[in-house]
Amino acid sequence: MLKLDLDQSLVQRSRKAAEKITGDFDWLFSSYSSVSIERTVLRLLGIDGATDDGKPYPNLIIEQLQAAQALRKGAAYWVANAMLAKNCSAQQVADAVANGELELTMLPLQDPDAIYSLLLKSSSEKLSHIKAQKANRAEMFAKYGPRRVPAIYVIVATGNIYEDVTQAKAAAREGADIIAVIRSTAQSLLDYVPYGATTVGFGGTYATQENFRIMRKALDEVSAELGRYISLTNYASGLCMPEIAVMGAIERLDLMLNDAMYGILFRDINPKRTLLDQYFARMINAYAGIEIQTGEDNYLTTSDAIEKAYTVTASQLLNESFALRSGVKPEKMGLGHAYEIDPELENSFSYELAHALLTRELFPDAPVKYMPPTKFASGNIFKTHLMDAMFNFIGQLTGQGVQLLGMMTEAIHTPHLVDRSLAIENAQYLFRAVKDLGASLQLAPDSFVNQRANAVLLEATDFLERVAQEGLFSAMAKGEFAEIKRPENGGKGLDGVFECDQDYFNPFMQEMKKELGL
Amino acid sequence: MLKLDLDQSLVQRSRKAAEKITGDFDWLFSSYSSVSIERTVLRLLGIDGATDDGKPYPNLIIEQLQAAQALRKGAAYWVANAMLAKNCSAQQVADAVANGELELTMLPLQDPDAIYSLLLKSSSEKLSHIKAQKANRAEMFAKYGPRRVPAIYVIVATGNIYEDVTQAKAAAREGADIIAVIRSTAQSLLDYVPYGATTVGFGGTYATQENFRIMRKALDEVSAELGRYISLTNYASGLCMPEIAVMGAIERLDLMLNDAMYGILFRDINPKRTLLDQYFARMINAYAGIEIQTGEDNYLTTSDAIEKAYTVTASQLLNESFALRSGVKPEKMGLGHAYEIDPELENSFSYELAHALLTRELFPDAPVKYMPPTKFASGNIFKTHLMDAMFNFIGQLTGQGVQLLGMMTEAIHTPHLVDRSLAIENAQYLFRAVKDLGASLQLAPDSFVNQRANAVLLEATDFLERVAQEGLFSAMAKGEFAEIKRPENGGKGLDGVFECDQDYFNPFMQEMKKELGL
Amino acid sequence: MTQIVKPYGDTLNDGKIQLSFALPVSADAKGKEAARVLILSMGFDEAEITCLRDLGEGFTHFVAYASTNVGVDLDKIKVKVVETPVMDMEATEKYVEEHIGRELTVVGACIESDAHTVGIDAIMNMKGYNHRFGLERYSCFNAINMGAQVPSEDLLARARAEKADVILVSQVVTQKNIHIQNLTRLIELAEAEGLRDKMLFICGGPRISHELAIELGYDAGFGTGSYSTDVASYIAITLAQKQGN
Amino acid sequence: MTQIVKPYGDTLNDGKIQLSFALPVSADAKGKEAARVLILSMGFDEAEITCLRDLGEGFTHFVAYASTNVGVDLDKIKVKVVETPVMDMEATEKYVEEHIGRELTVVGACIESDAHTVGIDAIMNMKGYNHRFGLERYSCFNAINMGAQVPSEDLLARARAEKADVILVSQVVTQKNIHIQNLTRLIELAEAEGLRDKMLFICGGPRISHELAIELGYDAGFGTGSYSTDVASYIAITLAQKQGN
Ligand code: B12
Ligand code: B12
Ligand SMILES: Cc1ncc(COP(=O)(O)O)c(C=O)c1O
Ligand SMILES: Cc1ncc(COP(=O)(O)O)c(C=O)c1O
Repeated sequence: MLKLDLDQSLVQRSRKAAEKITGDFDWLFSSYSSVSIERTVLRLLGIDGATDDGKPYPNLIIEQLQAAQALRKGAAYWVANAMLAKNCSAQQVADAVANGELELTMLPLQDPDAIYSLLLKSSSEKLSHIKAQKANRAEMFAKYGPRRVPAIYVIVATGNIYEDVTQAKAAAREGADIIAVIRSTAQSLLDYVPYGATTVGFGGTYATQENFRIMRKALDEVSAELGRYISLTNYASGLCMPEIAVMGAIERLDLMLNDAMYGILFRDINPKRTLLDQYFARMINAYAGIEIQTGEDNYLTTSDAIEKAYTVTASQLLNESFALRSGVKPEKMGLGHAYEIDPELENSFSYELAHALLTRELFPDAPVKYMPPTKFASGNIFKTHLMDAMFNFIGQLTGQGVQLLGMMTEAIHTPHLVDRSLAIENAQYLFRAVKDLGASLQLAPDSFVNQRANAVLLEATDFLERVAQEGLFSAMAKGEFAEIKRPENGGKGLDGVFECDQDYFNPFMQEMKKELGL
Repeated sequence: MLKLDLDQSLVQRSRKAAEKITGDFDWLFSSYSSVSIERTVLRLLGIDGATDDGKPYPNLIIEQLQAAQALRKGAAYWVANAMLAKNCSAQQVADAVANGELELTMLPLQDPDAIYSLLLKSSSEKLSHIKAQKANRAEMFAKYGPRRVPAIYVIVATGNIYEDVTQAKAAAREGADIIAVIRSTAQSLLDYVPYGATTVGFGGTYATQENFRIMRKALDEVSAELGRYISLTNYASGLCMPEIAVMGAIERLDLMLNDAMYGILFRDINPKRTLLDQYFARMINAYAGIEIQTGEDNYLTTSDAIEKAYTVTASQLLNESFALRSGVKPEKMGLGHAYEIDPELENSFSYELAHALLTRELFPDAPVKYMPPTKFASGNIFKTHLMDAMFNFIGQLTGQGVQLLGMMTEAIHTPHLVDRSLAIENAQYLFRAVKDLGASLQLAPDSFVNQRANAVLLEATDFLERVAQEGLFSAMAKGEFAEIKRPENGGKGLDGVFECDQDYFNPFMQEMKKELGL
Repeated sequence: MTQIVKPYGDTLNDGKIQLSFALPVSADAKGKEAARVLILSMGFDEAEITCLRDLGEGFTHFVAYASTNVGVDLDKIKVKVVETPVMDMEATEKYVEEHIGRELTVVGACIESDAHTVGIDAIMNMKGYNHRFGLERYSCFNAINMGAQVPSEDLLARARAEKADVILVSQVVTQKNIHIQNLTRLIELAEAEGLRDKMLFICGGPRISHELAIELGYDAGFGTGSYSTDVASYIAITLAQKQGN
Repeated sequence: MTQIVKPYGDTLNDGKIQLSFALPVSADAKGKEAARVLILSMGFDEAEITCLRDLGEGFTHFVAYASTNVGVDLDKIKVKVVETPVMDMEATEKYVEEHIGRELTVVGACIESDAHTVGIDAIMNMKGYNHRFGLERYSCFNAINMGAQVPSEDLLARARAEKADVILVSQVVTQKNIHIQNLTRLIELAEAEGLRDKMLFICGGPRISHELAIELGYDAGFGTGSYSTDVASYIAITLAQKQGN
């Protein structure tokens, strides 16, 4: 077996530094909330729908409460108050707000105990639905057998959810284990979740609850036909992280892109907003048994994969530590890594082997999300196909968790039907060819691969220790991550973050924390 | 480093069996000759040319001597006799025969001592040209640096030597180290070598001395331009094995396809004729410093590559042993092996790794000729390109000597310009990516790869010991090689074999044996 | 009713096609434009050159994506395919016993310059191919495989001598359409000798289709991925029908 | 004189091309024939379907080789290319000093929905790309990189404010020709605001050519594989010429 000889003291030091860094955010997690967290609470209370011009009811309600300076108590309180006052359901409350018939803060305040007990009751409804979905998934895996390792993950991105369904089903039949519906570009930056089934998108298809439902239904059908459970994934990161997480939990998505820092670094979303939102979003994922996936690949598409290899390791350790604080189990942490090494480089394969093994061994239980070559993919489809083969080789050899298949047309267009099919053929051939090769091999003493992995780990450790000392926000402000400066109070969405009142109440977070043992 | 733990007793047993098998042919090598050997002698005496309808002068002369029942003394004797009698050059003798002016056996017999000393003198002329070519080659390698390992070997096969030149030069510029001009199909079966430059061929271009010259000149030009010596190779096997060998020696080919048994098994050429011819042909190659290449790939294109893996090993050991008897040094033995494993098979890569390592370690000094997937190449060019990548991976990882690049259109047509270029790109990418990977790896104890290699070696040993017991000719007659029955006195070209007279004389063989220390 | 279909990239009828080719032009903006113009001249609508690679000696390799407006009407596509059902070895043996009642003689060869025997061996040899035994193993066939590079004359002579019911011909090499020439020559010789109607003529090879075989005057043709079972069933059923059983 | 060239496989003018595409047809003889007919209908001469693969959901993938009779006349191919010679950083700095004698202001951005900054960064950033420093490092430029997803209005406003000499625009996403829309919008706004003739407008991206840039009303365009040196030299020489130096 290929096994690194990692310097265990570095492993411990780097983890400790990561814990220190993430541990510094208790103040944020315990006494702040955000508009997106509150909208998530509304959705969990059962509120859905949008106005004719597309504004979602959760957004409407939150805006009303914000305008009334009433959000610090938490949205749950006001909705429950209205439910009691009007003796109606949460959805009816929302409808009334949408019709302009109801100003929530104008209603007479009800008995707090009644409010809290109503909230505890209503919260258990949606939470049991989510638990049922989790049980559903477990049942199907039990019936059809576990996912292959690495799992075959392909994207669909036509912009039209119905075309996506055709392409997803075709891919499933050819062997895909996981379908990712790529989001329309920069949905991260929308401070609401679009509503309903959508047929026009840009470089992808909007993440909406209805789209989730349509695709999950199609995949359930094809799963039954094939006797293999086909997983579904989408993107949570951005200004709606917890909302999309909860939509995924409700519709039984199986994995969810959810990086603790992606929004800050790559989408210029405010650091506080992002960390706060990820905290609750991941709790939801943990509760729903959804595997999270992180976006370390983004570091390498912008910077050099050799020089900045340590930033991947550092980010993985931070993502791990943040995830643990939200109750995510290691076996549900799809930490990211990517094969982005320049194919012109001598020994590119050996470098990548080192990096891939490092990720696997630092996180032995994590179903690592392994991203294909994209940056050096060129219009030469034949060459790109070969680079993807090397990627598939390493994926199988080192037992990565999820193989995000590369497409030979990566540098040209979002995948055509043929491209995806050839990508699956590529992976299946490679996975078969080197199936048990790992068992025949081991690393030579003092091998380059081992040295390289330890060198990267050392750089990551030094880096994390530096950040631990100076604090994450300050390090980000200085541009120490991804070479971009992100000040604590800059970026989008800061105005959606608020400090909670003494009597702020989020019944779901309370319940989930309890069940997750946090 | 990847190193097998081969059972050394098997290594010794198999080699001993091979020696026993090839040692049984002293009777043939020491007292027989063939029309092709005699034609070779004529060419070495400086005879060239062909009649208007294409019959080469060497064939004319041999036919005259055969008709006169005079060949058993050797052709050299008669030509020298004529040269003395007419006081002219060998070529003038040939011209006179061609014009119908001269009947060699009708001339008065000259003083035998004068004949022998004339022959010794004339023989040293062509032999010094050949030695000069060898020195030329050595000089160029010294000047430009040695060939890369594995060397990049590509074929040209348009049928037109001038189109071949264009394609060969393009390939050289892109990185090819060795150009093979594939022969027009079944030239093996011609009992003469076509004459002059040719522009029409079938699945390849005729091997003629002029074609050799044209291509060598073009490659010398491009070598000088690139500062890299571009080697040239062609096929000797068949009914003209020694003749083509000598043409290659004269025109400075650098490698030569020359398998001891290919003609017998795959072209139904008589076994005696083939073994006899290869004996002299290889001596010429040895003398000229030409690297021979053997055709073990042919076993696997017809039979299953796993089941019949041992036939490759057995044939390699026999080719080695025959080659040693002709004075070929191990470092000039391009023994053959091929990546012909079904890509649908699980662990195809591991099987191939075992087979490739076995070849490398049994013949550590041999510049192994490593053939690409052909049988399972399909019209799906994208898949074939991937199979070729795996082949290139193993070639570099195990340090094979010569990589005969696979083409993604293998199942479709002889290579287009683009196909060859993409094949070179494929090899260069893979060679670079896994350049020093071997140094980082070793085999796990009790690995499948090691077990498999030893299992193949054991089968080969058993097989060779059986053959040693029963004799090569008898085993071939029974169909024990390549599943085809080849009786000792069947096949083409038997009538060209004859037993020599007491006073038979081949001045070249004598001289070469001396210099090769045989 | 017409049913026009077009190539599909990611949207129905978007007409997307990938192309790759070499041109004797330089690897620069002018060469690239030449490639683009060439694609447009071929009638494509959009042409995106995604890659150009210098091949040396004045040639450049282009990879391109383009859309075509051309469609094909599926209702106008008629293909001749072998229509007999496929039976396994036992079923075929039983069928021949019941419907024909005697052993059938099959003579096969790879004709003329062609030495690729693996294909015909796959159909005929005892040991078979991909878990289907070859015709030699069938009790209902007297299968004679003449091997490689058999002159058409020899094949016909042997078939006549053996009173063959079926002739199997393989052609793998197709350069300069040599297979068409060889197959045509065989059938013309057979006609000249009066043998054509006395036996079934079946050909096969990677570039052979049933359609092409019919066109060349054969009874049937078998391409890539054919098995002995396909051929054996076809022979049995067709000969039985010919006899009116 | 005309100089017609055709695709080249292994013989001059053989017209050989490789194609790959999907059709909404079944993966069988009929589908294969449909693919063949499609290729012939597109005007190709010979069409050999070398591979068909079932893609599921009623689609089939075809790989084919075909020959075209269409050629392209090289003498009719005219391309507009950036014609200024390429100088290295020092040479450009010296050139600007000598011929212009002041710092030039360059404002760059990845406009509208596009967030792919790596390309424009390669041209502008201090650290540069493939061993060429970016414009920020040049002593002769005041280089301002506004980054990703910059609305055209903001870019123009900044350029006006900074009295820019040059505007650099990057467009990487090209789906549904969004880059054409965005680039056209920017130039129209510039014209409306009377800025068009006050500065050089340069665009770049993997699907941008100089030709296309000119067509869209820009001064120059730079595609895949461009370097800061290309752009810097172009700017220096063009502005010097404009000034009549
Ligand atoms: C193996 C092989 C060889 C072996 C053949 C060994 C042997 N005993 O057959 C050797 C090494 C000898 C060889 C030599 C040559 N080969 Co070759 N060879 C191949 C190779 C790699 C595989 C062919 C094969 O065995 N396929 C497997 C069988 C099972 O498939 P199949 O033949 O298609 O048969 C199936 C069907 O077609 C059908 N079928 C076939 N025949 C028949 C007959 C009947 C009656 C029926 C019912 C069905 C049927 O059923 C079979 C089972 O499904 C191909 C490339 C490729 N991957 O296809 C090149 C290939 C066929 N060879 C080629 C060439 C050019 C040659 C040479 C001319 C090269 C040279 N210059 O020396 C020589 C000459 C041989 C000659 N005179 O014919 C070219 C042909 C190009 C073309 N399209 O014309 C190819 C495509 C390689 C290439 N790209 O250049 N070759
Ligand atoms: C890296 C990358 C990303 C990164 C971008 C990070 C960043 N900070 O830039 C991230 C991950 C954020 C990303 C996101 C997306 N991407 Co993206 N991405 C790529 C990728 C892999 C590489 C692009 C790259 O950096 N190339 C390297 C640079 C150096 O090359 P270049 O841009 O061509 O620049 C050179 C020249 O063009 C020129 N140049 C460029 N600009 C300019 C400007 C001037 C003035 C001049 C003179 C020259 C010049 O000079 C440069 C140096 O030579 C490509 C695929 C590929 N391999 O090309 C896809 C790709 C461009 N992305 C694509 C898509 C669809 C997206 C998304 C929409 C996906 C989604 N649904 O989320 C999002 C949305 C982003 C957005 N809003 O624009 C598609 C575009 C399809 C198309 N043709 O329209 C591609 C082709 C991938 C694919 N096959 O789907 N992506
Ligand atoms: C972690 C993560 N989230 C989200 C996204 C994409 O979503 P958006 O384009 O809306 O930011 C990516 C894309 O790479 C990602 O890596
Ligand atoms: C050893 C050897 N000699 C010669 C040849 C080809 O020559 P011919 O077709 O004339 O037999 C081959 C082809 O595979 C070969 O392997």
